[in-house]
Amino acid sequence: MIHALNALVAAEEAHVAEHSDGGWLAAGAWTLVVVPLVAAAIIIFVGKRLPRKGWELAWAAMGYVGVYGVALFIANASSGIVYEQSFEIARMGSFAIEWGWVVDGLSITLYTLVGVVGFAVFTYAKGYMEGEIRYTFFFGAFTFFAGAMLVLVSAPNMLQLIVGWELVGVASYLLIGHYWEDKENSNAAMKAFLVNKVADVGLIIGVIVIAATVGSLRFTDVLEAAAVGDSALADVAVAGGILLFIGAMGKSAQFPFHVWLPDAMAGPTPVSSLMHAATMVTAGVYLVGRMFPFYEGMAEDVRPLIIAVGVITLFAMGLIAMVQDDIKKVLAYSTLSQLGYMTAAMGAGAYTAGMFHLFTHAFFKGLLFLVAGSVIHGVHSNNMSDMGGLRKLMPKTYWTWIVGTLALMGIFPLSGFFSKDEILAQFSHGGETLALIVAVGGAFITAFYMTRATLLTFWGEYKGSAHPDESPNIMTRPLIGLAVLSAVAGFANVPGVYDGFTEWITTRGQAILEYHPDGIDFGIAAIGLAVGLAGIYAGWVLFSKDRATQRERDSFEVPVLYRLLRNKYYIDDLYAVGLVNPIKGPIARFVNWTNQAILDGIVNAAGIMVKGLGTFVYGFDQRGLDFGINAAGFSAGEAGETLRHSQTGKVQQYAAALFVGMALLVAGFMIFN
Amino acid sequence: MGWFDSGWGLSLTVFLPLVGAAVVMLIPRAQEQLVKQAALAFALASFAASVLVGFRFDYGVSGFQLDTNLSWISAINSNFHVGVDGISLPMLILSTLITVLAIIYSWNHWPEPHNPKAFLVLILLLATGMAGTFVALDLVLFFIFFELVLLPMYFMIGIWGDRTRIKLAVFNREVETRLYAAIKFFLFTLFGSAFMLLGFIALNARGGSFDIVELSEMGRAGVFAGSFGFWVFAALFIGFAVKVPMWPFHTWLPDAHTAAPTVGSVLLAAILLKLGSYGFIRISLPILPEEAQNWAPAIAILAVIAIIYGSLACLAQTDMKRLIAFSSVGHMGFVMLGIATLTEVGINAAVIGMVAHGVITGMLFFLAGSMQHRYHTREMARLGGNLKLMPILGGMLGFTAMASLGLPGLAGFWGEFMALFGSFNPLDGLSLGVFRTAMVIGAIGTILTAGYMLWMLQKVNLGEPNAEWSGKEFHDVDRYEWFAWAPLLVGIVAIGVFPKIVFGATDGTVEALVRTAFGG
Amino acid sequence: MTVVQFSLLASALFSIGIYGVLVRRNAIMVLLAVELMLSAVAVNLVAFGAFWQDRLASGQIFALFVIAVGAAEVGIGLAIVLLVFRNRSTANVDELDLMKW
Amino acid sequence: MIDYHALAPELILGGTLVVVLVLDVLPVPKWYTAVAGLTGLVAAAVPLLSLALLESDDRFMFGDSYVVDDFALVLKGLFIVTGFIALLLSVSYVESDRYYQGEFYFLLLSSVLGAVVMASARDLITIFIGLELVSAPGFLLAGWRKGDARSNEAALKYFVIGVLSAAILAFGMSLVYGVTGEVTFSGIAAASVGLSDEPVMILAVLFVLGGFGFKVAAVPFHFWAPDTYEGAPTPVAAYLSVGSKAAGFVGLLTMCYLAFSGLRDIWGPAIWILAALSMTIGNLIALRQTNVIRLLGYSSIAHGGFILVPFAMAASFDAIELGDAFSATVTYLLIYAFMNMGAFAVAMAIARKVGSVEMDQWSGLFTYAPGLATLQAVFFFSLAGIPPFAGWFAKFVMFRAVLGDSGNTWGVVLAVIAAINAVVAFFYYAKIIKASWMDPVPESVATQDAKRIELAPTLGLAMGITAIAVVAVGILPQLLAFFGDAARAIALGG
Amino acid sequence: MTFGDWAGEPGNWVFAVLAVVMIAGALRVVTSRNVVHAVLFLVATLAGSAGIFLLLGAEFVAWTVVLVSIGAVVVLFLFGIMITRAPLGYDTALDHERRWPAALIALAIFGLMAGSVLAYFEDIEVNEGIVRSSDLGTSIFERFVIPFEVVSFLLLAALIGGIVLARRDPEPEEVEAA
Repeated sequence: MIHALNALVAAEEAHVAEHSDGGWLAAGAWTLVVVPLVAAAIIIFVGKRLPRKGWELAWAAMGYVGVYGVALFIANASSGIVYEQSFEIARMGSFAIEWGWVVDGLSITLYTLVGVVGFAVFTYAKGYMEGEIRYTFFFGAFTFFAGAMLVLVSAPNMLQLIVGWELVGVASYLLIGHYWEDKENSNAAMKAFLVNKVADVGLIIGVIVIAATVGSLRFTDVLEAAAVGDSALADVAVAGGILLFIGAMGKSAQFPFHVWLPDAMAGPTPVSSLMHAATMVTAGVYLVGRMFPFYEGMAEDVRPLIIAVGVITLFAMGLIAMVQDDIKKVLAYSTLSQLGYMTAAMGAGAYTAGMFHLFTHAFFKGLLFLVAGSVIHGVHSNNMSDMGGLRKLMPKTYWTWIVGTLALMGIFPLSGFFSKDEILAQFSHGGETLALIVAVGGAFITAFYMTRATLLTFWGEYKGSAHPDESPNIMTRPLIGLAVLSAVAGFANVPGVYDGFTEWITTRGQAILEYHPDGIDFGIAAIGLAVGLAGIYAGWVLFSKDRATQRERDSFEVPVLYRLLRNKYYIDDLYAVGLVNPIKGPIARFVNWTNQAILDGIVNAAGIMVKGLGTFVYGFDQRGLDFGINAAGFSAGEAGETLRHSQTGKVQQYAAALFVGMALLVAGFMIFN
Repeated sequence: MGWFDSGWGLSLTVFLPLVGAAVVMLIPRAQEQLVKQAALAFALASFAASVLVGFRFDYGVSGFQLDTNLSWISAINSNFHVGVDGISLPMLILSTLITVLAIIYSWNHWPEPHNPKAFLVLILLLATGMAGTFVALDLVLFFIFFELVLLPMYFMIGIWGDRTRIKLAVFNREVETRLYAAIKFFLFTLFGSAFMLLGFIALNARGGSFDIVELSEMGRAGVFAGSFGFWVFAALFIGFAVKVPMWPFHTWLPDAHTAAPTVGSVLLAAILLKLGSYGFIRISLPILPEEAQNWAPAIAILAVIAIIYGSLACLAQTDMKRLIAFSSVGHMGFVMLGIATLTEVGINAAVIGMVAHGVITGMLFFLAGSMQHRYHTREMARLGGNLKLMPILGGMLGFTAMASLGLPGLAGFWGEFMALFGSFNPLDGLSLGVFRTAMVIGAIGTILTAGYMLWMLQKVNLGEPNAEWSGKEFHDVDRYEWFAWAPLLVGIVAIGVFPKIVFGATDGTVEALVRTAFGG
Repeated sequence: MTVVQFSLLASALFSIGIYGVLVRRNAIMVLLAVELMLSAVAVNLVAFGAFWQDRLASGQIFALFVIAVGAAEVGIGLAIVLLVFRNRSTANVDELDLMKW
Repeated sequence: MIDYHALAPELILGGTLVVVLVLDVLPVPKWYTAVAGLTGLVAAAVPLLSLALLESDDRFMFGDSYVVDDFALVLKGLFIVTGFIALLLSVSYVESDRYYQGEFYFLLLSSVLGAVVMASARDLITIFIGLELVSAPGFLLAGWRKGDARSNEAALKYFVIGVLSAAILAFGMSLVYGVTGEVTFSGIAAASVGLSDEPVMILAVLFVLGGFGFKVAAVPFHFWAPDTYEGAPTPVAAYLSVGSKAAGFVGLLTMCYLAFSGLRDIWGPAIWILAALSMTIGNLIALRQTNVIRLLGYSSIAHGGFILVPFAMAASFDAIELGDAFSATVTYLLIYAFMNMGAFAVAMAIARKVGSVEMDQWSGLFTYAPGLATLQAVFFFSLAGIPPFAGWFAKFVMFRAVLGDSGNTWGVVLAVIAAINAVVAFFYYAKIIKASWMDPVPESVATQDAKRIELAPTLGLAMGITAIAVVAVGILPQLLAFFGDAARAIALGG
Repeated sequence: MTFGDWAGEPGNWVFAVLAVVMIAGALRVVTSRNVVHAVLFLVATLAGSAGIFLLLGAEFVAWTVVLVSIGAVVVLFLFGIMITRAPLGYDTALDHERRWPAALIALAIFGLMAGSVLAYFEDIEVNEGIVRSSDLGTSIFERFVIPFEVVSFLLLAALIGGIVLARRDPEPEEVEAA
């Protein structure tokens, strides 16, 4: 592959040379990170005293990020930008630990996503969270969440990436567990954190392996070393690549690390929205994107793994989405599936396509979650079995949902169509036939479960007990905004027509060696669209009739498969039974037992032994010959007091011991000297 | 400031608390307020002196500074030789700081049986011992200070410790926790230090000096090579390993930490454990560099066992303090792993790990103590919903627990990450297989660490409060607690965000140490 | 006369004294045995003194001192025996067992 | 021409004895005798200083059989200080007339005189007689509580074992004389070169060792010690465990290093065994004690073992290492004297308060007598060798001496045994500390009464002197190490 | 040296007689069941030792033994026996039951002593000394004056202490706690 792409290098280098250095706007991009973090700190400490309980600060911070991101975008849209700045925060000999920020196409895309989607979500959250417990703290943590993501995105080196990576994790822990009075919620939060932590181990070791080999933590240095074919790095490239990817799998919830994401729905809906759109789950894809030249070059042997993981995830998780009753879970599994697309795309060498899908997905998935939240807000239930018929009761919500759904399904001309199509086209081009087939199947599944969700939620009769009404403006306006973006975002990159996004996203310090199609592959596009429509049709057929119960409505039920899907392939149970419970239970108890009984036992036994020895020696000391003779079993008479008195006196025992000792010493010396 | 730089600064830091102890002893017991004020004043003075030492310290130089070398026991050629370098400076300041905080915290948290005077005298004695260990450059002096901390801690645990009764393994009887823990603590440490002393004396016999600097030079020249070095290292190893504590010498720790009064636990965790790892860095490595390389894999293996073992044991605890205590075993495992790599990165990691563990675990014990103060129990099963009853305290607990599990951006991260980093590329000649395996296992240990910390948080902080607390008033963090804790919380963030606070001091020294001792 | 025969005699006396010390119950009898041992020492010393033809007569002087010390010891011993006897009405050493564990 | 300056301490002490006796029969208050005794001791210390400071040469008298050198001066100082403290303790103890104060002081002082003589004695006769003068008053003093059967018993046991060992010692000395024809140490040393394989020499040396072994209560010659300490009046026990024991060590030291300098192959290993046994058995048994005085008895046996440790490797030492061993022993003795006297003093004081020396009766002492409890901790931890109290330095020099420069295997083994013993020892010292600091006050002790009981000022003075010494030496060991160092010359000059 | 050589010297016969008397006496001292007899046998042994001293030319020592040991010490013993009301006739309970261990110990020590002495001194001759009493005096007062003075203090201490301990106090004293 490297050889095949070498030809492209020259052209790409020329491209790289064009970019600007960004000026003051890029130099000040550190504020993107600092503002939300500082805002978060202020909200947590004094937010309650603010007029709007801290929301205003959070909102303003996100607004700032959004505006700044967009400004960066606009200012550099024509020329592209690569800017990187690092400050040393520690140094060990030649090895520097730095803090900095990178401003290039990739990171600006993410800044913008976080800012724009975040702004929408924060606006919406004001309405959604009104009156909820720990309102202020929620916004503090939420702002921190966004800030942490920005730490990650802005990282010019792998260590800062890890920092942001884990901060995102802890922020998600706080947010998912927001309603921690319920154990289920705190369990979900823990699960999210721990599953991520497991994957983080891969990331951390991967970073160590790579950074220690290269001697630098900076992405630019690593990618440079990879580009020049540094032999030391080549030795560990595959291992490092896999390890980094394990980290990415955790954050982007790829199989088998996906288990945390559906449970993460325990958090308030705005959290889900942001988490699934712009922050957190995109981190993994972002990391692979950031390291793309590495995966494309030195570590290309890892790519099959990446594709495989992506493909499995996109298909298997899509299937689960078909049987969910909880509307948020449907969306959650949908996210997993879409992330599978992105990952598989990255694996297939389709950097731009993957990032583009990430870009469009952020808008429509953010939107869908907000809509779901709006519905939940009205219905007071997450379950679709409590919904139905909301189309009339919540029209704005309904129509924005439809936009988002169609975008997700990849129906022309909404954004999902373009990005998904591009991935399929890349699979096709790269000869990843299997991936292509599965991805197409995934598109059918997507369309099917979204149709199902739409019908169950908005069509038919209302079955809930609450009295749903359209949500307030503060919630619906962000919906509309995001709906617009979901609708049009696809036009940012139409191969052959307008490839602005491609230009933009490949403006990096390092050349991105990938294939860029010259135009839309209409064959693929047609198949994609057709499959999507087929999915809609299938869903319509099965779910258009208003059925009374969930079981009846899932009339496509195939008993074994259905149970398998409802139980999420038993993976969660497998983890619980096979890993978590043993460690928490018997293994931990065993270790503690070894500490208490064995190690302490040895210590205590040593103590007892010494004491016992003391008793014995004292006995011998005090009763001397009697003791010795009695102990040796030579005692003639009754043991006990009488013997002690009659046989020898104490003083004489002392004397005897004295002489015996003397004699033994003398004899011993005479013999051994 | 010439007088300050020529030994007075360090002497003041070390001995002001001792003077304070004497002064406090002279104040009548009835004048409690005066007793507290005097103790605080002396602790603060010592802290100020140590901070001033920090300002007078030249961070560009790797040798010992502000040193002095006075004849002390000429009969055995042992001198009052004190000085600081980049490794000891952070520990010195940490120890004086923690002392001050401990006294502030004690202001209104008196464990039974009260008696602030005796308690404060002990803290001040402890302060002298701790600070002295970190500045001593003479083995005998080091030994004295090293041992000096034992007595106060023994009394602190034994008198003010936990009075619940526990059943002892093998022993067929029950005993009050404090009594068992106190004697166990002392015997373990004494056992270790007896061998350590033998090692010191053997070094003196061969090298003709007790001076750490001179001995280090001899060590580099290979004076202590061969089986002699092996046995001496073994003796020192026992002494330091017990103190750290390394697995399997750790069993005193859970008992001692659990039984000690809050302040005692804090001082134990924050400073006392570091005396052991500091000893490795200050004495074992430079004086016996060859043996250090022979022993390094073993140390690494034990360190990794400690990480996993400590974490797993944590998962089985029901007592909050005991859980935190076991967590120290794991965290010190990372410190030892860093030391075992014998690299610049690893040893730097160890030092920052020591500082961070001091700050974080100290804070955790403060919090656990305050919770016990309010709930009168440490059983996690009874504590749920703390965050609801005391949001600030609970928040602090959550924050500190996060720091403890090695969250990046907070202090605990650097020690863990850099230790793992170091063990990927240990010193040339050390077994890559052992160290890289250690790295992977250690990294897995971080998952377990996160696991038990979150689990502890869930049990203690989250959920609905237990019914037994309904209707009870709990006052959230009070004034003294704020004063005592704020510096630690700030420190956790500051070190996490800007580790140069520590690395800036240590790096040059560690670099020189590694270069001269191991040529690496 | 060989020096060894005196020394053997002394050894015999000394050993007999040891036996007496070990088997006698009565404290005064024990003292008698000690007296035997001391006289054995005196025999030894005088014999060796003669053997070395010591100009300073160290052996004889030492023997004199030993005899003097023996006398003093007997005085002290009897006083103690009397004391014990007054309180306990016995002079048997094997009945002294107040201080046992 | 007799060198009166050199003999001044002995002469002053002898004079004091007479004065005490005279005062005792004169119709004056009995405490005059105590004052006279104390004054005499102080006065006896003056010529020590003048000898040490003004005269640099060693003084050899009576055909080298009596020598006043730095070693002798240091040890004489030790004996006089010990006597002084013992006397202070006694004053508060024998307040009532029933105790025959004058005679008591007289006997105590004569024992001190014996010890002082021993420090200079350089021939068999002098050292034997000196040792007897140390012991004989001890036999009597042990039974001084005439009405107390335990005291009688203590005296009788001490006496029987004492005269037996005297006989053994004398027999051993007679053999030494027989083989060498000399009574002065220098003569014996010269004549015994190359005799270390002779059975008779082995017998002689070991008999001598046994005789002194009784005095220092080394296992297996230790049996009398705990019983005697327990039964004897406490000040006497204190004196026996320190002064009389130190006298035994002086005899052992001088005999071994000066007389048997060519026989190191014999006494070195023997002392190795005695040291190991004494440390181990003393400590193990002490673990089981509940009576503090008895515990101190066993602890002093163990300390005897520690003091013997530096000798143990003498066979393989060169001159410098020998010097180290010598000074280590002397240093240990000096430190031990202060801390053990202090421990007995504080035990007396506490016994006065609570009326018992049973450990469990001392429980909770800290709550009503914190000062005493603190002093108690100081002394007992010093005995355990915990810095910053003087005991650590004693152990330190002991370890240093036994390890030597070469790190002989047997030396290392003994050092390890000593190290483990130091840990075991801590356990029983801590047991007492635990009782008085951590346990609740038992019902049988009325704290209000205990608080009201005043302690005699002399007792306070004794505790004060020893406590200050223990702490000061612990922090600045050079204070005593200087003396130990001064004494080393004797091993080098031989 | 043959037996003949040995027998040819009259002193040896004297020695033999004295030795037999002494050892026999000594054995009776430690085995006699009558306390008074035991003391009298001690007299025999001490007298024998005086004879030995005379044989070796140590006249002063010999007469000192007679005066001090036989004259004073033995009388003291008899006083002691009478005051402590020891049974004057035969008393089977005078010894412990366990004699054999004691005998074994004594024999072992004798064996060690005898063996080593024999091995070293073999058959070296010893002659009658040439020490006169005046030599003794000179030696004591020039060379051994310190032990002499010390012994005087020892005797004084024994005297005073003995009196204190042995005298009967007017009334039983209160037993004071340790």
